Amino acid sequence: MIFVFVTGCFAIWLKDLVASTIILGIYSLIMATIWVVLDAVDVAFTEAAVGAGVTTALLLFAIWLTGKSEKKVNRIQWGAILGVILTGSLLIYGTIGMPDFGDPSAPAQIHISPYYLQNSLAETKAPNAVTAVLASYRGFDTLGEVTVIFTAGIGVLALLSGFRKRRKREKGVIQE
Amino acid sequence: MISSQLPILQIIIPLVAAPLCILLRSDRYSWFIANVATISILGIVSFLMVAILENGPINYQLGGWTPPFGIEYRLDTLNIFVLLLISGSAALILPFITNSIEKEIDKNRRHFFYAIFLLTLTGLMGIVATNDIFNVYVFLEISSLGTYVLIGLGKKRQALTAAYRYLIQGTIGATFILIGIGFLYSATGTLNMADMRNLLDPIIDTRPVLAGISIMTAGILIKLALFPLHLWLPNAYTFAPSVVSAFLAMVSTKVAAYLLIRLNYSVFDISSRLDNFYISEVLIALSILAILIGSFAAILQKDIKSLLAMSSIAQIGYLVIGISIPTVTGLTGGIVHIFNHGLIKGSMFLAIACIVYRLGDSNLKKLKGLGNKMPFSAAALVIGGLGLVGIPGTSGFISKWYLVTAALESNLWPVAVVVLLGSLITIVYIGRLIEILYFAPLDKSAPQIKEAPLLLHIPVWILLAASIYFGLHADFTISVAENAATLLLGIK
Amino acid sequence: MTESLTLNILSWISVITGCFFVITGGLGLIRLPDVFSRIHAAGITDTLGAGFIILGLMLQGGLSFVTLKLALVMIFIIFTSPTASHALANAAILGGQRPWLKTAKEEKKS
Amino acid sequence: MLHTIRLFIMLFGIWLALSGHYTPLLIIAGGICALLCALISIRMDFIDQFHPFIKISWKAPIYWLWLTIEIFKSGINVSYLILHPRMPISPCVDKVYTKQKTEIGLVTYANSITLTPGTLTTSLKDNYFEIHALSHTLMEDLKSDEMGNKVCELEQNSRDEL
Amino acid sequence: MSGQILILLNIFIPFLIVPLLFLFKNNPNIREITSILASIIMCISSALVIENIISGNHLTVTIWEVAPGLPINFTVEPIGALFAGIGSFLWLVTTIYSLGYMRANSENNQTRFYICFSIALGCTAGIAYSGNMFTLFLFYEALTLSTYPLVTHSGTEEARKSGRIYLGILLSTSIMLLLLAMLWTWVEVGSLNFIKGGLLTNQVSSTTATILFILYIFGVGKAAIMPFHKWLPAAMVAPAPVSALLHAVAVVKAGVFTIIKLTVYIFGLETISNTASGDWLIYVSGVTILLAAIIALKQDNLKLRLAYSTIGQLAYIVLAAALANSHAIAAGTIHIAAHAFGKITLFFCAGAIYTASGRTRISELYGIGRKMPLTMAAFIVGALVMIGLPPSGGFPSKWLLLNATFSHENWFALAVLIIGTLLTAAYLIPIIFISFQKSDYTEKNDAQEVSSELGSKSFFMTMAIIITSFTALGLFFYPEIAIKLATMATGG
Amino acid sequence: MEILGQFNYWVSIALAMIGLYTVISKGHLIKKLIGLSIFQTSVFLLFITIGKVRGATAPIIDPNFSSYSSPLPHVLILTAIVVSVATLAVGIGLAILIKRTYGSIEDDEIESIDKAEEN
Amino acid sequence: MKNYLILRVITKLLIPFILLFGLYVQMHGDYGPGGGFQAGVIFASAFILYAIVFDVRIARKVMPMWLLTILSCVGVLLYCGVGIATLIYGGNFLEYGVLSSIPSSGNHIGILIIEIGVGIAVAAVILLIFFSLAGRR
Amino acid sequence: MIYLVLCAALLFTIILGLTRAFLGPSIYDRVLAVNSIGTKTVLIIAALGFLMGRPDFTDIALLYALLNFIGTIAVLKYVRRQQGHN
Ligand code: NA
Ligand code: NA
Repeated sequence: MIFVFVTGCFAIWLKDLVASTIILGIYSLIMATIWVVLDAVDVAFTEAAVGAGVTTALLLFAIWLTGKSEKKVNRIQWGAILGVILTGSLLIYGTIGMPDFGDPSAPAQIHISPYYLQNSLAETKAPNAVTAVLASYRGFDTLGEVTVIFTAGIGVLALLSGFRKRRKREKGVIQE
Repeated sequence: MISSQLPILQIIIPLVAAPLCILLRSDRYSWFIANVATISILGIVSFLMVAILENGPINYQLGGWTPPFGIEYRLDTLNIFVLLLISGSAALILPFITNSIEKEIDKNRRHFFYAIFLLTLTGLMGIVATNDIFNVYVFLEISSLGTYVLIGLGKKRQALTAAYRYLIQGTIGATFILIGIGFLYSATGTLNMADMRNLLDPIIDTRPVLAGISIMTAGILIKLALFPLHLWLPNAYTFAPSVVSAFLAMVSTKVAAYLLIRLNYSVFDISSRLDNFYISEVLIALSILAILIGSFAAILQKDIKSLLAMSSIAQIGYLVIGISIPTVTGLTGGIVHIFNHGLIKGSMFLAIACIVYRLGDSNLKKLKGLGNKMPFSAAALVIGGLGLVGIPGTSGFISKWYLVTAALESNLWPVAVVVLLGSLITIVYIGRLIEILYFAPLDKSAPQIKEAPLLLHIPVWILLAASIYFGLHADFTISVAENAATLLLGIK
Repeated sequence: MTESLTLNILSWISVITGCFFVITGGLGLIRLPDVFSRIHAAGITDTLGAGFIILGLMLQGGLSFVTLKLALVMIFIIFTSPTASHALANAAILGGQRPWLKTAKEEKKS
Repeated sequence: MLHTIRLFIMLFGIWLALSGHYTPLLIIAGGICALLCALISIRMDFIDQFHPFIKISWKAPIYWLWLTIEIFKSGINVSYLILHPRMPISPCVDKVYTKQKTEIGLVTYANSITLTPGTLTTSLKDNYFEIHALSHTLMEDLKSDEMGNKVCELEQNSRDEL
Repeated sequence: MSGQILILLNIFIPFLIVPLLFLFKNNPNIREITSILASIIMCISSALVIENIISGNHLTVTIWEVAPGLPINFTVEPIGALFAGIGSFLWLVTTIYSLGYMRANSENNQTRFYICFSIALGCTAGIAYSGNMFTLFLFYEALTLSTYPLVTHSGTEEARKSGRIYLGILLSTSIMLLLLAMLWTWVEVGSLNFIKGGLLTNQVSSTTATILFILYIFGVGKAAIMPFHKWLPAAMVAPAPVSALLHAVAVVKAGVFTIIKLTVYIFGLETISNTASGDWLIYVSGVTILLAAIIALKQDNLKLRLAYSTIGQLAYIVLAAALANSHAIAAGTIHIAAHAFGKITLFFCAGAIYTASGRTRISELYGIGRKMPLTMAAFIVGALVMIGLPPSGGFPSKWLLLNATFSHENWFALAVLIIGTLLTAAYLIPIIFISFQKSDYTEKNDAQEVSSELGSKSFFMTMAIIITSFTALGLFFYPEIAIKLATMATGG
Repeated sequence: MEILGQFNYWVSIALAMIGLYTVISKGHLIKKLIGLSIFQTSVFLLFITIGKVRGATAPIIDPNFSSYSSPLPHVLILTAIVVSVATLAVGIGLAILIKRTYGSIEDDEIESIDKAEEN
Repeated sequence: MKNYLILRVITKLLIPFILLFGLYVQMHGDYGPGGGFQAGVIFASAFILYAIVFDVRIARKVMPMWLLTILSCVGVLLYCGVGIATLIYGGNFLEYGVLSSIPSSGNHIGILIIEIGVGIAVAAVILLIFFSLAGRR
Repeated sequence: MIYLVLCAALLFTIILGLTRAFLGPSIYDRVLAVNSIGTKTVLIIAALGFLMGRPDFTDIALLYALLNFIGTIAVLKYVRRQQGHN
């Protein structure tokens, strides 16, 4: 766990964005391990699929197109720090009353999860309860999820298509 | 049989229509499909509204799974009212905006525009219709992503930065909401709102719940653009394509406001445990700041779109005041203001779309003497502006009436004064606008322009007529809002 | 019984050997002076370390799909690891990285 | 066509190996998927005579076994270099000439070199590789060209088979 | 039934002709004939309304409820009927006057002028007949807005500045004070209806009543009580007919009329005198009378002097309301009428002088009386009304007011009345003297421009002046109708 | 990892804080996106931690096991991951366009360009 | 450029595997980890690798943008289509049970089809995004 | 037991890899570190699968073995383009 934290910090601390991206890759790798430890194999699987290839590739292309290193800003932004500390303390305040890690009698474990675990195989014939919940019990969320990614895809396409024209016109506007 | 499926069809129709738009690749067909979709959902919503007002709330179980295990839709007076606003706005805007779209969006991107518009619509409708707290997050993201792109399609390059900033801030907001969902889930083990309300009842005072509620509210406030979390809004409204600005101004923050009401009253039930919560106080304080600062900032703007955007920030303050006063009058005021402000701002932004259509710009300097050149657009702006002020006879007056009454009833004197003071400041910038439109010395070099096409004016004047109608005859809106408010407060 | 014990012992040995190579490689990654030599160290981990560990695990898994999949994992590593190393070294050379050569260092000393 | 079928069979085999659930549905799906992959491969223009899948010769296992032993030997060697407190490494860069004719041969050779700890193919030139080695001994071993010859044999063999 | 139609006709005729006016914007003759026809209809219908009232008919129309408990309701009571009658009669006269004035001075944007004028009159009628405070407020605000374009009519920097002051003061006071007071009343009583004997009677504590009274009185900015009087002099940049009708009759009278309505029907005379919540107003209005007169003395601009005179004269009516007995109310009511005819005459004269000579300053008027004897004769009549001397309509009102002061035993008020009268004489009589003096000034500069009397093209203006001055005189001889109506309102 | 009851939560909160700090304070648009994805990951960690049951195994039903972690958070987080990828993609798209039209990718520079243009 | 040789050959070797693995993940999502989304990403990753090693332009020829656009729509429509089919069969939206006489098999079929829809949509969209970003400059 | 030892060893090397990644100094070192950590993650996930008695998790390991390569290649390709561009 500490690794994750350190890695995360480092990814942000680095000014060189490529290095940052690379460290982010490591971050994702460690995260995947943590997911497996925490029994979230499907999440680990997704993290692997997304973090190892797609995110890295996308970020790298972005960096390639936008420039490699970050400008040095030395001033400390107290506003940001304040906001972050406020949020953080609120959250930590909240965790203090939370059920212990892995507590089998936590509300999250006793209310609806048991239903899924007991019935999913019989009701959906899918041994992987995650898949059963994802695709059937909460299938509508998944439809939403597909819509999200679809929106993103169409959105990127819409933004970037016809860009060349846009650029010309933009220049025209500036010249005026 | 079909009628029992209507609650879901209103979401599915635009969702299915969106890929069809893409597949057809033609702006005309896409426009047509989008129209069919929006008009049919407006029909569905109206039908459902009648049914709900007669027979009470409708529940719909997605996938046929019983609620806490599956996702459930629940339509009651409140959300059907908001759904009516959303679908009505969409159905009102879409058929008439082709001219403006042709002017502001490249031909090869228009079908994308319609598709994303429909997807955004799906997202907004979903947020409002669902009774599942995580489903809210999913649809929130659909609508947000759609909105980012729609803003980014704006013609000026500032549209891109505006969209980017909104993306960052909106995602922070959504993630806050997600954290809140996490805390509440951890405390209750459920995601269904009704179920959560029952489970939260005994543990509402515990720390995780309080933290969850706070962080979730903070997230919603970002989406709602309540001061000081409003930073994304001005540029987003200013640089988005005019039609998009209109649509966003009409519905997008309204949906966040709906969410705030829904969570505060249907899930957290703050009205019955006011002693434990400071949310209302904090919200009211922020709203007061929003009203004052938003209005003052509006005076200083150089662009009419940003002027209206700033005014929106102030109006959001009014809205939140209504939401935060947990009495029937207060909530009624808040809910009615959601609707009324939607009408007013929508008409004004659409009038701006007319102006931009001819002028290509929305800078205040260029609007001088427009009252003569584009009499209808200018008049629409003025009438809308009077609505913002809350002049009696406009729907804005009705909402303010209820807000101030609620404040006075709850002995919140300063709030009442601030609401009125806000109107006063509004007069300043609306007056300035009127002066520019009608009484400013004419710029001789300004190009000769005609009034915008009739088609563009139709939605403007329908909205204005509605605004005046609901200002003079608010029985319908008030009774629906009151009904919703009593339901929310659990008053039988 | 004895068979499984033998397997167990074998897999232990295999895994320990793997661990040894992995750690060696890791140390090399830290200790060695330049990119190129570090690539060698990483290569050890990838081939011998991974090989022995996977072998050990395969012995644990017995004849099953898991073993098959582990074998596939190994095959993939064998194919990709040298390719990645090569690509890395190649990029490093093109990127202007010069190998650290002992001769040069000694010459300087004297 | 023949190559495509071979590829298909191979992919289908792997599918079956991965799957572990042999319901008719999944087997049919496997067939379809393998076919789909093969078709995409055609579209990507992979099915040429050099496609490595198709070129598995019977001598390959022998080569791999040999290579494994080589790897182990130099692995020990390199480990010693790394773990030794003074790290007695002597990195060097040199050329190793190649006799392979086919691309697949070259790649096999280059990767084998890299796979062997202590040596690393840094770039491919017309008729030689540039090699980085961790010590002179390792470089000398490589220069003896035992590996190169073995790869040539392998290459020869697979070409015969076609 | 027919009475209801009369009311609606009276209020909405001016609104209904707006589209016609707009339609005939390129045909001045038809446009103005429309205006005149409308004013005649209005005149007749309001006369019929008065007749109905005198014969004891109860006229009331409820259009609908804007929101639960807030109906748009028109109920004619005597003072309102009188006020509407004066308004519609003077509209007819003023329309005739403006026919000459607007053409003679070839003003721009004449259509806008007529439209706004017409709307303003409709609003005045609405105010006069309104059956509750809410309806009154609706038309009160509409009146402000419709007169704003008239004030800013010329579009010059000065006009715009004045427009800002005008809109600023009137809207701010109405929103911040009047609306607040209304809402407070609403929250306290749950109704805003005008009720005989007073809505608030026995409903609120005396402190509340006092605070509410303050809010109400200052909220009615149109009554131009100091310190909220600045808008009235500012409004004098408007064309003369506007100043004449609106700022001598319609707008300001709407203000004082509202105050009388408030005292009579919201607070009730007894409440005010019992709780002494009106005593402060005696002093405020008294001070206003005196200060306004002193300031008027210093003004060189004729219209400005008349404007300050109006402020003072309005304060008499407010004073009457503050004295809160039936005599006083009758006095106030008659003074509404008398001052209306007198002041409009004065303004018509000012307009005629400006049209004939282009002069606006009193110091330029030397000898004008010799050139325009008819005009100046009318001016004298007007002045008599202002001072309150017989044989003018100003006398009965002053006399009744004096009686009211005695019955209230307020010596401050008495002193104010006497000093006020003297001061009024002091600022009006010199004008008359100056105009009949012989001076080089006229002959040197623009003798040729001053025609002997208004030319034939200004026949309409002359006619209007004659009508109003005769009416002003007539009110001295026949004040019965007014007195009867006034006593009906208070006595019962 | 089972020593401290709330340790996982704290790590995730710490991550959230650094992620959020980056998003707010850094000027480089891509860097902001990186911060954003770290911020989002922290929430994923929070959820998965909530779902974990001590001594249990992954929620793939198998006759050999009786105790499973809750599948629901996993499902939610899968969706959230998709959302974060989608957001990242749109963000990158916008960032690239901004770079194209402004020639800069730093927040403050863009702001000054905008201001300069306004005047 | 012989330097790319190794990369190219190995990529050729890997890509069919990655594709197949993606499809395997797609079809076995209900037994083990994985499912439509992951499969889509893996499938897209194979193309991304192809585009990186060979060229984006070549990759775009293999998988043209129009096809991707259509596929992404098809994916979404497939998902919605299942929902609409359930409506037609008289169930609620996405109530897969009605698709077969035995509800659990109906569920299984439903899951399978929607996962395929997800997979198609995700793969297409990821590639769409990648190509539109990478096709610049 | 055996898996615990294995995991410990792998974790230790991951720390070493991380150190290299942080120290840099060149971008190639970092890529190397990622690649190396990737392999270790593959192994650790496989080992964890055995440790938790669910060896079928090797799918994840398999996936990483495949995709780790893509990440590395992407970075290298990027680096090369950057050079080509400069
Ligand atoms: Na799955
Ligand atoms: Na090597």
